[in-house]
Amino acid sequence: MTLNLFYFLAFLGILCALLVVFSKNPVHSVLYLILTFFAIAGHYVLLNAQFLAVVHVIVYAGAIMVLFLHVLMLLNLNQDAEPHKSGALKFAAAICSGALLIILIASLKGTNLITAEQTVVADLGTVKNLGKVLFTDYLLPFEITSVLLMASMIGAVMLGKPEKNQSTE
Amino acid sequence: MNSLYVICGLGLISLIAELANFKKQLIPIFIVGILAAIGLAVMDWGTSLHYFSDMAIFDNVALSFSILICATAAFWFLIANDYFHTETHITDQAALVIFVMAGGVIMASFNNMAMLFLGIEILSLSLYALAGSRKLNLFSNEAAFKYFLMGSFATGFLLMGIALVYGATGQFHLDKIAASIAAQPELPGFFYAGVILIIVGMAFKISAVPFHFWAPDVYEGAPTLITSLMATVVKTAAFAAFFRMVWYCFPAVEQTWLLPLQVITVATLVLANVTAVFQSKVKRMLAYSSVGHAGYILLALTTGGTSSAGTIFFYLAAYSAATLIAFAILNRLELATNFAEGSFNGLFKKSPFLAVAMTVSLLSMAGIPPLAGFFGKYLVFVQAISQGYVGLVVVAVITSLIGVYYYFGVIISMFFKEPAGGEIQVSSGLKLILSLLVLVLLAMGILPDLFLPL
Amino acid sequence: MQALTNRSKVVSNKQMTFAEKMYLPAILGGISITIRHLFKKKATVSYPEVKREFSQVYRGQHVLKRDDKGAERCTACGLCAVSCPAEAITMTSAERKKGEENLYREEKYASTYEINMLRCIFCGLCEEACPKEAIFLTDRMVPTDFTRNEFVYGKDKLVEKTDDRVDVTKRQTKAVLDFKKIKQLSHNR
Amino acid sequence: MKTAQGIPLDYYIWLSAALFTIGVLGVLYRRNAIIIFMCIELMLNAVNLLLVAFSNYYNDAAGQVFVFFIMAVAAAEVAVGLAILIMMYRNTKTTDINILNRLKW
Amino acid sequence: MLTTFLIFFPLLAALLLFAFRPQSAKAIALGASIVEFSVSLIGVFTFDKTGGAQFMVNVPWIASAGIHFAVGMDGISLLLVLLTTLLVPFIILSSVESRYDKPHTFFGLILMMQMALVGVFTAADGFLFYIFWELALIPIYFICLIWGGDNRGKITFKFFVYTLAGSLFMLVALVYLYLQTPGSHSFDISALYAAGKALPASAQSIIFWGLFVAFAIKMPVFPFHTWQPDTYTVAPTQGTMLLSGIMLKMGIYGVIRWLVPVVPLGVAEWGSTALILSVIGIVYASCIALVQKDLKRLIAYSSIAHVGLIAAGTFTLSKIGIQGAVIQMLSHGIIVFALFFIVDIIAERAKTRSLSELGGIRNVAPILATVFIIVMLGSVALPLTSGFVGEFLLINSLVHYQIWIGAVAGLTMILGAVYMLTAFQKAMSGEVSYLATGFTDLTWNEKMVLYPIVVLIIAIGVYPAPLLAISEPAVNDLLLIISDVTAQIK
Amino acid sequence: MIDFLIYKSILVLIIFTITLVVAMYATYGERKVAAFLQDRIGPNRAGPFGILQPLADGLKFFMKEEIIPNVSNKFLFIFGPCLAMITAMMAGVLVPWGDTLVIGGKEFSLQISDLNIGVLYFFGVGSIGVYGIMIGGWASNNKFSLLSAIRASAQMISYELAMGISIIALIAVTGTLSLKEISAMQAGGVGSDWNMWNIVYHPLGFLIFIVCAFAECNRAPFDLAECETELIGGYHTEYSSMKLGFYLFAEYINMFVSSAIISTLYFGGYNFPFMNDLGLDHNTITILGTVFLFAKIFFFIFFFMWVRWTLPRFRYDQLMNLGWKVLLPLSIANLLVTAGIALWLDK
Repeated sequence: MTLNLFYFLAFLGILCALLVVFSKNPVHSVLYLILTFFAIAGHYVLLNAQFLAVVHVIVYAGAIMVLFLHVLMLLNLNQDAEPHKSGALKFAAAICSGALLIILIASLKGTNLITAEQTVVADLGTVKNLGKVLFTDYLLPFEITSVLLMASMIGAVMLGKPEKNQSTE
Repeated sequence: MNSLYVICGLGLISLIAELANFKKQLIPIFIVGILAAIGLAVMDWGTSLHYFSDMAIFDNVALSFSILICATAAFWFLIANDYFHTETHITDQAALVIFVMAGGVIMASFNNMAMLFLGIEILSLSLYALAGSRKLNLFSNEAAFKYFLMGSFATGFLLMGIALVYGATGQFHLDKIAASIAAQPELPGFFYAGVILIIVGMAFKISAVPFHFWAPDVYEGAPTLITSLMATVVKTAAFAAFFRMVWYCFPAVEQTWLLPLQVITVATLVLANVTAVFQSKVKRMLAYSSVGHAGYILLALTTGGTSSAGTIFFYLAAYSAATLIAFAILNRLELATNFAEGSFNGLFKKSPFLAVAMTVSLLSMAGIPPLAGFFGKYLVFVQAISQGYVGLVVVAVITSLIGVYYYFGVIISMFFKEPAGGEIQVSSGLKLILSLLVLVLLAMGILPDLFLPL
Repeated sequence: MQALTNRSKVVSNKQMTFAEKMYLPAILGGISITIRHLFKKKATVSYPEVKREFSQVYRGQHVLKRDDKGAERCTACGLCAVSCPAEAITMTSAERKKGEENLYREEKYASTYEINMLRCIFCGLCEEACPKEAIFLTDRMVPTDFTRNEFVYGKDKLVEKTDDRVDVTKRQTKAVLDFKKIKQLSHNR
Repeated sequence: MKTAQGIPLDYYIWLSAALFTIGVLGVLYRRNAIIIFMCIELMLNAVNLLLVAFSNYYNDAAGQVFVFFIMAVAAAEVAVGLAILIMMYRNTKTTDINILNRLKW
Repeated sequence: MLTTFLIFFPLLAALLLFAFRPQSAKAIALGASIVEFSVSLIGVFTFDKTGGAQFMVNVPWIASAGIHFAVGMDGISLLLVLLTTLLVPFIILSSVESRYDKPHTFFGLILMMQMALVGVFTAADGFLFYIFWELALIPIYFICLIWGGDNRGKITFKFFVYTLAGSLFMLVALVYLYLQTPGSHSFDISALYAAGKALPASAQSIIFWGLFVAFAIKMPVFPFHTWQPDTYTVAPTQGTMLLSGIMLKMGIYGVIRWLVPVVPLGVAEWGSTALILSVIGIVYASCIALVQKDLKRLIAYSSIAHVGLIAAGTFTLSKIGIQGAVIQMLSHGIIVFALFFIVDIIAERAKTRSLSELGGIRNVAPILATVFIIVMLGSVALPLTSGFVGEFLLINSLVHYQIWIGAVAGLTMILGAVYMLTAFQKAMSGEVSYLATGFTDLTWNEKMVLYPIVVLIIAIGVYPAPLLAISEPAVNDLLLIISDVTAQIK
Repeated sequence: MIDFLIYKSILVLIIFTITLVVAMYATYGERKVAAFLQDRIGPNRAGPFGILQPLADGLKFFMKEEIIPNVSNKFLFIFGPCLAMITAMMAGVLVPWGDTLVIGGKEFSLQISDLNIGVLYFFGVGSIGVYGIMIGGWASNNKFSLLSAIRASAQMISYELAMGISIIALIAVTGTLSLKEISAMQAGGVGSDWNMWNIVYHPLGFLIFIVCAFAECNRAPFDLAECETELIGGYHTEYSSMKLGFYLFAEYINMFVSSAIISTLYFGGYNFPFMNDLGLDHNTITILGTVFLFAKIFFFIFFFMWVRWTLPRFRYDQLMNLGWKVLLPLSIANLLVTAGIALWLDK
C-alpha cells in the first residue's frame, strides 16, 4: 500500500518536474511545479512528517509559487517569449545533468549506513517534537533566521521601491 | 558571539535611523559599533567559547576572521562615507552591509551546517540586493541578477552536499560529523558525493575556476563600492567558512577532496590570471585578479592543513587592505570622470596622491616586497613548499608573474599615458583613510609578526 | 467668494486624531446604521398587487382630448411639436370635410399625430404650449413592449376613446388656465 | 535500510537525486529567468525530501528542523530574487537571461 | 650600526624628499649622498682588513618565520657599498635638474635605490636579501617609467617582469632552502649555507637554477639579457647609470655571496654551463655592439660583454677569478657611469645619439674628447687603467680554467677595442657634423663629475692593491667554504 | 475498518451536502440581507419569501449557454473554477461540527478528521485557494481578469501573514493545533465549566483574524479582485453559466468555512453556555451544540454580509497599507504581548 503510494507520488513528482523544465509556457511550468510540490508533500506525509508537509504546502504552494505566478502575470509573460536556445547548448545541458545524475546514482551503490537504533518514534514529525529541537538545540539558527528574513525584507523593499530621481542615471 | 550581537544591533540601529532621522550620524555610530565589536572579539581571545549547544564556536580562528571582517567593514564604511551621502537608500544599504558582516561572522564561527547555510544566505541575500542597488543601471541589474541566480544555484549544490553528508553520518555538527566519519569503517558512496558537492558549492561562493564565471560580471556590474565589499568581506567570510568546513569537518577524508581542490587551485591560478591580462577595464581586471587571489588562498588552504588558518588570514588581510584601496580609488575616479574608460590614464599628473596609493595597492597585490601582499604570498609559498607541493608553487609563481603583468598595465597607464580631464580633488578624509590603509599595507609587510595571531 | 447656497459645508483638512485614524468608531457607527435599517419599514411596493399613488402633477402617457361633444380638440397647429425639446411629436394636418364637424372641433385637424415614446422625456411642454387644451399628460404609464416601432404612438393610442374619457381636470386648475391666458395675451400683444 | 514506513531508503535517495538533477537540467537548459529560478527551487526541494527521509531513518528531528531553515531561506530568496527580476524587467522588458550579456562572460 | 645607518639614512632622506617636496631637492639629495659616502669611507678606514664580516647588526625581525634583520659587511660587500655610495653623489651631480619635473620624487627614488642597493650588498639573511633585491627594482622602475624615453611603458615593463620573474624563482629556491634548515627554520646566511651544502646534488642543481636565473637576469647573462639594451636606451641617463653602474653588480654579488657557497655541488654541476653561457654572452654582445648605431645602445652591449666576463671569471671559482671580478665590478661601475654620462652630454647637446649623425666633436669640445678617450681606454682595458687590472685577472683565471675559454674570452678585449674606438672615431673625429655646431665643451658642473672619475680610473689602474687587500679575506673565506667541493672537482 | 469507512463516508456526505446547501442559501441570504439593509424586501417571488430562489438561480446557471473564450486556455479555464470549488470544500474537513454522538455504545465523532495540525491545514488550504482565482483569471486571457488575478494573489499573500501570526498567538496559549482540542478547551463558556471562549483572551487576535478572513474570502470591503467598477467582473469577467456559479459558490463556501473556523477558534465552537448544567444526556448536548455552532456560523455569515453592505471598498494602496502597515505589526504585537502574558502566568 504505502509502497504503491510511494511509486505513484514519485512518478507524479518526477513527471511534473520534467514538465516544469520542458513546458513551453511559463505559467504551465509554475502549475506543474505546484503539482510536484504536492507530490513532495505527499512524500512527507508518507515519511510521518505531517507538520512539515503542511508547512511545505503553505510555504511553497501557498506563498512562493503564488509569488511566482504573481510575477509571471505582472510581467505578462504568458506568451512563450523565450527565444530559441541553440541545440548544442541544450545538448550540453542535458549531458551535464545526465552526468550528474549518473554520478549521484553511482555513488549510491553499496549504500551502507550506520544502522541507527530503529525505535520508531511515530510522533517524530509533530509540532511538539520539532518545536523542542528547534527551540533548544537549534535556537541560535532559529534566531539567526530572523536576521536573514530581515535582510531579505530590506533588500526586497529597497529593490522594489521606485527610484525617485529617475532621470539622473 | 558578543560582537555578533553588536553587529546585528547595528543593523537595527540603521533601520531606526530611517525612522528617527539621524542618518547623518549613522556612519560614526557604525564605526564606533564595529570597533566595539572588534573589542569584544579581542576580549574573547583564546577562550574558544561554545554557544547554544555548539552551534557556534568562537575559537581563535573564528575570532581572528571576525575581527578581519569587522575591520575591513569599518574601513569600508569610512570609504563609503561620501557614497552614503549621495545615494538615496542610505539606511537600507547600510543595514544590508551590516548584515553582510553578520553573515560573515556567522560563517567564520559556525559549527553546524545550519549555521553555515544561514550565514551564507544572510551574506548572499544582502549582497544580491546591494549588487542591484543602482536600480536604473542595467549593469547593476544584471550583476544582481546573475549573482542571484548563480548564488542560489550554488546553494542548491551546497545543500545537496549537506543532505548527503547528513545521510551518511546522521549529524549536522562539524565535530560530530568528523567523529562519525572516524567511527565508521566504511562510509557509503554518497557521502563522498556529498563532500564533493559541498566543495563545489563553496567553490562557487569563493568563485574558484571553473565556478567563477559569474564573478567578473558581477564585480563589474555592481556599484564599485559594493564590489569592493564583495571582494573583501565576502571573500574573507567565504574562505573562513571553507577553511572550517574542510579542516574541521572533513580532514579524515582528505583523499576525497584534496586532489579536486588542488586541480581547482591550479585552474583558478592559471585561468584567472591569464584572463585578467586581456581585460581592458580596470574593474574587470580587478575582478579577475580577485579570482586569482582566491587561487593563492586556495593554495594555502589545500596545502596547509589545520595550520593554514594563519596564512589564509594574513593573505586575506593583505589582500583586503589592498583591494579596498584600489576600489576606493576606482570609485573616486568613476565619480570624477563619470565612468569614462581609461580613467587611470595619467593619474599621476591628475592626482599624485591617488596614483601613489593605487600603485602601492597594486604592488601589494602583485606581491612586491616589502608590502603586505608579498608577505602573504611568501607565507603561502613557504607553507606549500614545506608540505612538498613545489609544483603547485611553481605554477603559483608563474601566475603571480602574469599578475604583475596586468597590475603593471594599470601602473604604466597611470604614470605614462596622457591624462584626459583636469585635476581630481581628493577630500582630506579619503586621503587620510587611504594613507592609513597604505600604512597598514606597509606595516603588514615590514612587521608581519604583528598581524600573525594564529 | 460668496456662497451661492446655504447648503455648502466648509471641508476641514485637519489631521485626524489617533482615534479617528483607527476608523473603528466610524466602522462601528456604519455598522450600527446599517443594522438599524434592517428593522426599518421596507420601502418596496409589491407592484402588481399593490400600486403606488401618483402625485397630482405626475406626467405619464399623453392623451389627445376630445371636447364635450366628442370632437377632437387638436387643430394640428404644430406648437406642441415645436415646443418639444426631444422632437418626439410629428403630425400631418388635414382640412375638415363636410360632415366631419362632430369629429373635429375646428376646420383643421391632425390626420396623423405621432409621439415617439422612446424619445419623449415627459417634460410637459407640449401640454403647456397647446392653445387648444388638446394634449395632456396623464397619470397613465407607458406600457413596455418588445419592438421599437410599437413605441411610436399614433392617434389610435393617443386620442381618448369616447367611451373611456380621461379625467384631466386636476391639470386644469384655475391657476393653470390663468397662466395660459396670460401667455396668450402677451403673445397676442 | 528502510524508513519507518518500510520504504527502502535508497528509493528516496534516488528520487531526490532525480529531482535534483532535473532541477539542474532546468537551470542549464532553460533561458527564461523565472523558470531557472523555479528549477532552483526544485533543487532545494529535492534536498528537503532527502533530509526528511534521512531524518525519518535516523529518528532525528534535526533533519526536519533543517528543512525548516531551508524553507525559510527559500522564501526569503524568492522575495529578493523576484524583486531583482522585476527591477530588471522594468529596465529591459524581458526575462531572457541572454539579453544580459552586456557584461561578457 | 654603521651598516644600519648606511641603509636607512638614504631612505630617511628619500622619505623627507617625498614628504616635504623641497625646492632644492637636488642639493639635499646630493648632501645626503655625500654624507652617506663619507660614512662609508669611515667604514672603509675602520674596516679590519684581515677579518671577515664586520659591522654586523642582527636583530630578530619576523621571529615566527625565523627572519632576522641581519646585515654586515665583509670585504666584497664593503667594496660594493663603497661603489654605491661613491657613484650615487656623482649620479645626482650629473643630472640636469631642469630636465626632470618633480625633482624631489626623482632624487627621492634615487636615494631609495641607494638604500636598497646597500641593503642587498650587506644583507646576511636570505629573506632580507630578497626583500632588498626586490626593493631595488621598484625605484628604478619608476625612474624609468616616469622620466624615460619613448615607448618606456612597454620596455620598462619588460625589464620589470624579467627581473621579477627571476627573483621569484630565487624566492622559491630560498624558501626551499629555508625549509631545509633544522629546527624552527631560519633564514640566516650561515644556516642557509649549511642547509644548502647538506642537500644532495640533484636538489642543489634545481636550487642552483632557481637562484642563477635571478642573478643571470640581473647581470645579465646571455640568453637572459634581452631586456637590457632596450631598458638602458629608454631609461633616463641617471637611471641607466644606476642600472649599469650598480645594479648589474647585484647579480654578480648574488653569485658570489648567495649562489656559490649555498649550493656548491650545484655550482660544480652547472657552473661550467653558466661559465660557457657567460662567454657566449661576451662574444655575442661584442659582435652586436660592433654594428650598433646608437651610442648608448653600444655601451649597453659593451656592458653585457664586460659583465659576461666578470661572471665567467666568478664561475671559475678561483681566487684570481673572484678577486678579478670584484675589482672589475668596481672599475666597470665607474667607467660605465662615465661613459653614459658622456653619451648623455653628447646627446644633450647634439640632440642625437646616432653615430652616423655625429662627428667632429673633438674639434669643438676637446676636453670632452680627451676625457672620453681616457674613459674609453679604461673600458677596453688598457694597462694602467682600472679596467686592465680586473680584466687581466679575469682572463688569467679563465685561461687557468680552460685555455680555449680564456682565448675566446680574450677576444672581448680585442673586439671591445674595435667597437669602442670605432665609436670614438665616428663621434669625435672626422668632419664636424652639422649637429656638432654650437657644441660647447664641458661645463664646470660636468667637469666636477668627470675629472674625479678619470682620476679614479687611473688611480685604481696604477695601484689596485689596497682594494684587493680589502676583498682578499672575504674571497678566501668563500673559497674555504667551497673548498671541499672544488677539491672534489679537481 | 469498513464500519469506520462507512461512517466517515456518511459523515463526509452529510457535511458536503450541508455545506452546499448552506452555500446555496447563503446566496439567498446575501440578497435578502442586502435588501433588508437597504430597506428593501429582496427576492420573494420563487416560493414563499422567495425561498426557492437559489434553486432558480442554480437552474439558470445550468441552463445558460457555456461560453469559453476562443483565445483562452481551455483546460485551465475550466480547471480554475473547479479548483476554487475544491479548495473551498476541502477546508470543511477539519471543523468539529459537534461533539461525539453515542449510538449503540459506539462513539461517533462529528468531525471528519482530527489532524493534529488542524489550524495549519486550514491555513494551507486557504493559501492554495487563491490558485482558483489566479488560474481562472489568467486563463481567461483578458486584461481585467489578469489584473484581478494579480490583485488577488498579492492580497492573499499580504493578509495570510497577519492571519497566521494572529493564529499563532492563539496557539501559543492553547498549546495545540487541533481544532477539536481547541473546541474542547472552551467547553461550557459560562456555567459550571468556567472556560472562557477564546475571544475573551484574544480580542485583538480575533479582530485581526476576522479582518484577514474577510480578505481571504475576497469579501467586501476587500473584494478588489472582482470590483465591478474597475475590473468589470475581475477574474470571472469571461465566465458564464455554472463555471461562474462555481466561483460564486466557492466564495460562499469559503465564507461558511471561515465562519465555522472563527466560531471554533474564538467562540467556543459547538459549546454553549451552561451546557453541562442543564442535566441533558450526551447526545442531546451534542445535537444542541451543533445547533449552537450553526447559529454562530450563521451569525458570522450574516456579519460578513452586514459588513459588505456597510463599508465601502478599499482602494488598492489602502488595502496594502492596512495589511502590511497595520495588521502585520498589530498581529506581531499581539503575539508578543500574548506570549509574554502566557509566560508570566505560567511562571
